[in-house]
Amino acid sequence: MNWTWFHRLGSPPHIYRIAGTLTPWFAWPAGLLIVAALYGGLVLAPPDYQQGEGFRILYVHAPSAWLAVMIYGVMASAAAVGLIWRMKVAHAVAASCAGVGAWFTAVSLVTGMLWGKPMWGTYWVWDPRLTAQLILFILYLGYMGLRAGIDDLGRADRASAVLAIVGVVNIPIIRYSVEWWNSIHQAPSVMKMDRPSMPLDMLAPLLMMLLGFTLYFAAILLVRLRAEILRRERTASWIREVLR
Amino acid sequence: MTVRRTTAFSAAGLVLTRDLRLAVRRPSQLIQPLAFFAVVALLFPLGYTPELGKLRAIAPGVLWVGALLASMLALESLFREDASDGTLEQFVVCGQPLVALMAAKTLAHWLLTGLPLTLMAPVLGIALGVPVEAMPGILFSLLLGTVTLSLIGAVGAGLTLGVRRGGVLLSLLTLPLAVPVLVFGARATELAISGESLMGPLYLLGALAVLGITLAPLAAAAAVRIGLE
Amino acid sequence: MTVRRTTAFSAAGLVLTRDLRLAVRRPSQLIQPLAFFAVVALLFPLGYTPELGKLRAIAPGVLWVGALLASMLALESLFREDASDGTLEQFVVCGQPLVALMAAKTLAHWLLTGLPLTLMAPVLGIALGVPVEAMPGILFSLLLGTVTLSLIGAVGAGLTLGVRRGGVLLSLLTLPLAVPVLVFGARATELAISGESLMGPLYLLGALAVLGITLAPLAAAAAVRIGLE
Amino acid sequence: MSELSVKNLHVFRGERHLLRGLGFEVPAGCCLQVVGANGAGKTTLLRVMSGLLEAESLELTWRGERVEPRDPEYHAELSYLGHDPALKSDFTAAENIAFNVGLRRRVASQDVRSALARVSAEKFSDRPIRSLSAGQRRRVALAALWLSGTRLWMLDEPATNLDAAGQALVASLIQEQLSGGGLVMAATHQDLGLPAAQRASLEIGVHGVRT
Amino acid sequence: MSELSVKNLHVFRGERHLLRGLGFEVPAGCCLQVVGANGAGKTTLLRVMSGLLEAESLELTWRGERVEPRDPEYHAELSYLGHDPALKSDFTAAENIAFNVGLRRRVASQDVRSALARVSAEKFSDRPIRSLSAGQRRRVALAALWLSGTRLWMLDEPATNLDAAGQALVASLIQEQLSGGGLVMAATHQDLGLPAAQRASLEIGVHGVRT
Ligand code: HEM
Ligand SMILES: Nc1ncnc2c1ncn2[C@@H]1O[C@H](COP(=O)(O)OP(=O)(O)OP(=O)(O)O)[C@@H](O)[C@H]1O
Ligand SMILES: Nc1ncnc2c1ncn2[C@@H]1O[C@H](COP(=O)(O)OP(=O)(O)OP(=O)(O)O)[C@@H](O)[C@H]1O
Ligand SMILES: [Mg+2]
Ligand SMILES: [Mg+2]
Repeated sequence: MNWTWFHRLGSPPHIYRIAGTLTPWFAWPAGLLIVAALYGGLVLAPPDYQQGEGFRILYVHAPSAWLAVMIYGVMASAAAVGLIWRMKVAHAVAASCAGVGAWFTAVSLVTGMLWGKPMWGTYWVWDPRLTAQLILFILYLGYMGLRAGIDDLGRADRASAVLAIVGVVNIPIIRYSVEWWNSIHQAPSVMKMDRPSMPLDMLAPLLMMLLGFTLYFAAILLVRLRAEILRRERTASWIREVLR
Repeated sequence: MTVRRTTAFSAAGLVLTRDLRLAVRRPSQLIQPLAFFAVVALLFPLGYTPELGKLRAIAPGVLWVGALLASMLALESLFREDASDGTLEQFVVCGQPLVALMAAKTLAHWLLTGLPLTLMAPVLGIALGVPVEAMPGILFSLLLGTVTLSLIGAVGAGLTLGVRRGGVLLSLLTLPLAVPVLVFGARATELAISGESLMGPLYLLGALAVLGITLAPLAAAAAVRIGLE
Repeated sequence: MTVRRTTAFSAAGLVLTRDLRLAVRRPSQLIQPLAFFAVVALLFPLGYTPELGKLRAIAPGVLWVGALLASMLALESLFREDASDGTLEQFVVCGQPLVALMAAKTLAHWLLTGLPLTLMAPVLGIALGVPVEAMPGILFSLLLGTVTLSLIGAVGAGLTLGVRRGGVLLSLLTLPLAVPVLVFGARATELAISGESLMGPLYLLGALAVLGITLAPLAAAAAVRIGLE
Repeated sequence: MSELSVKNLHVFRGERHLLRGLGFEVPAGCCLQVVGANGAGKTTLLRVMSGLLEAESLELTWRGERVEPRDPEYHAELSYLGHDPALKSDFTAAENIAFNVGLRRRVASQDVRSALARVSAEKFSDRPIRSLSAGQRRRVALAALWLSGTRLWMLDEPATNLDAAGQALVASLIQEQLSGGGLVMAATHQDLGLPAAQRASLEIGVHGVRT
Repeated sequence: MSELSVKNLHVFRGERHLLRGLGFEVPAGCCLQVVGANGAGKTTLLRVMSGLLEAESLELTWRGERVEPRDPEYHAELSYLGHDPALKSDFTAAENIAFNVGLRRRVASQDVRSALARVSAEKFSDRPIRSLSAGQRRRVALAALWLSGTRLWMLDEPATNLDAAGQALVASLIQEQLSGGGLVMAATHQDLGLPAAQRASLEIGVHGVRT
């Protein structure tokens, strides 16, 4: 099988250009969707009959929580591609994912904690989802710490790729185990995340927000990827052409 | 001189016996993780309460967290010396499958820390008010759990090879991965203490160990190769 | 070239700024003890129970055991790197009082781990169900306690220089010395949580810190000299 | 045909394109002495050839076949002696040799003794490595190299720390390896005193300029 | 009178009585080259003289006064360059020199630059040590030694890892130190090419001393 197309696709100058062209195509819809969803969520949606206005933090909280997990998947897949096919661009993608993923995780944690104070009277409970999210955050930190700890770029790429892959094997196991841990301990489960039905005027903005966040992630990933490629290839001759 | 090549199997055996002999040369090494375990487990009640009844409730957590931390601390030295004196380089160029050598090193680590920790646990358990009937269950669950901990740790130690002052980073990488072991292990211990059947968590611990045995040496070998560059 | 000799004071300043700059070169190293502290604090609820009410009772122990371990793990690297690259030899022959240089290194270690750990503790306290009113007391007792821990650790790190597998041995040497800190510290935290006056244990912690500041650098310098031989 | 041939070797270190399209051949019974100023890339070259460092590109032919530098079959015939000679400070010289060579081939204890005799290290063969001087350790490492019986030796500054007798020893070990049909690549600043027919030299450094 | 004089030096290593009643004198402007086979005790001697290793007995006279080898005043005039040259791998060459020399004396940044120029290390003066080759690191260590401006140098195999130009550099640094009235004790197998008037040599054998 002829793989040249694959490698041409993965060549840094090529990706750099494609990423530049694609960014606005993600950024604009993301912006529009987020604004619309904010309007829908903060203005149009009725206050929750139990939680009052406080529930509106959900529109930031839930999408960032979902994205945090999704981005880890993207990161690990990119790392695996980089490790197996020795594609430098894939490593650059993984490296660009980590910061964004950690950031979304942090946002979901902080918004959750801020919400928790009025809802449960405390910033933190050891609920399985919360715990799993916290562990995810630590995994991100570990990944970034490992990357920062190794000077040589190629070595950092490959070592962190191994870690990302090990982590992705573990995440479902960790989720399952904390789920199991708490269900046995029968903690006072205050957090009711899987409510059976949500009125459409509440749900629609949430889904829009999710889509908007995803597109926003794609856009920011492309931007960071370009920066990462520039950093990595700063001595290559094509850079001079691009920057001219 | 007729030159007969060493098989992968006996090369791994050589690595294992070497690590064990090195440890025997310095017996203090054998005692260290144990003493550490003891100190943590005993320090803990010091800051909490001397009542055995209350202590029994926290015993599973203390035993498992103690074993986890002791085994993790000993991990740091798993590859450090081999890396700095050039042994790992020789492992890579000696023509033997690195996976086998890594598996041997992990086994040695378990025999030198995980196993003694397990055998030590009943003593500490008694100090924490755990009834004697619970001991077989605790022993067995620790036996399974420490194997997995050593395996996870080997991957982490391989990954942090090239990292200066990697000690803290190593724990940061491995501890989250060890969460399932801790959860199932502590649960098994709890069931053992309350006299119920602990087969459920034991099966899960066994499954984790099997998964670790199949995957971890591969990942550790890859990590070591990368770390040496 | 007019050669002006460096005073002992500015030599110590140089050692301090160098250690701080080395740490800033790798900012991840600054975060790692914090993250490790968080992970240890996370392990206890996982091993014990998620109920905040019950967790609050063990919170003092968890906080102090976590701070102790984090500070000690980071300490191991304090001397190991300097020993293996020959820096400690130069400290001995540079004509400056070794005690001053050791004190500077210890101070750097505290600024890089003890202080951030202290500032981090309230966050973990919240996760363990500690009421907000207890935070000032916890902060203050950790502030005093971590100073002593760094000092004790420096002596231990110096002692284990010549010894292989320093890590665990280091903890062994330092843990018994650290027990009083842990006991008084946990007691102070407990009193802070229950809203009582914690002046008693605080005074004791302060006394330990003063004792450490006067004796530990001397002991560390002697230990380093011996370790190098 | 040459037993070892290398084409199109490119290596980057950091951002520098250190080795650019290097190619060379080493026939059986020949020692290729790698020379070049400090920082030219001698260590880098030897590590790449031993599969310890990844090259950007490398076409390596060993005994007529294309191999990867990480191929276990290739490694089985190769010894690498770098700056750190893989000696455990708690083991005696003899134990270290038995272990290090044992990873590759079966060794009997009289093999170890004869190896130690070959490098005049009998006197300290039963002392732990930690109590040996720098030059004594080097001799132990050379004994392990000699005993391993591999066909291809990669030596990075093998004569470091050695006295005059030790330097002569290195030369005679290389000589012996060559007359047995072996190959040697050595990065050293020392004159090995080999006959012209057994010696080739590769100078690097011309290409090692900044991009 | 000789600036440095040693009498009655006895050192044990492990169970062996390595140096037995050694005595020697080094006048100002003279280099004492310590020679001897591997394991003779050269490193041991230099470490004892630098106060890094305890001797069984030692009568040390420095500039006419009896001193302990751990005396800070004596250390202030002494530099020791051993196998590990105290370079932090995360710092650049220039930073390392500024720090290592700064422990002893004030240094301005142009001092550091001139020191790096003295050892032809300008090219890599701003690269972190971890990315330098073995010989490049050695040059950085030599620059720090040169800049420290101490009167007494203790050099243990200073030319290790250096290419031909580097070896000449070591000789010229020693030369410069001697002509400034300094003293050098060097354990090396290399010929330093010093004029006979500036050179003394001390041979230590495996069983005691032959002078
Ligand atoms: C630190 C505190 C919190 C954390 C770490 C957290 C974490 C998460 C995570 C990980 C998800 C995604 C769920 C999944 O699919 O696995 C999520 C969703 C959600 N969270 Fe939170 N949460 C926190 C606090 C809260 C609070 C206080 C509330 C409200 C009472 C809340 C309500 C929700 C809802 C309604 C969803 C979306 C619906 C669902 O996925 O079932 N969360 N949160
Ligand atoms: N820690 C130790 N314990 C016991 N003996 C030791 C120890 N260190 C060194 N020796 C022995 O002391 C002797 C002198 O060692 P030293 O390192 O001084 O030799 P050297 O002359 O520097 O040799 P080289 O040229 O190989 O560097 C050697 O025979 C060595 O084996
Ligand atoms: N990790 C690294 N990152 C960046 N550059 C490096 C790294 N390691 C080495 N180099 C550079 O690569 C070049 C070659 O280094 P190498 O160690 O191969 O040199 P060498 O020829 O062995 O020199 P020496 O004679 O000093 O041992 C040097 O200029 C060095 O600065
Ligand atoms: Mg080299
Ligand atoms: Mg020596």
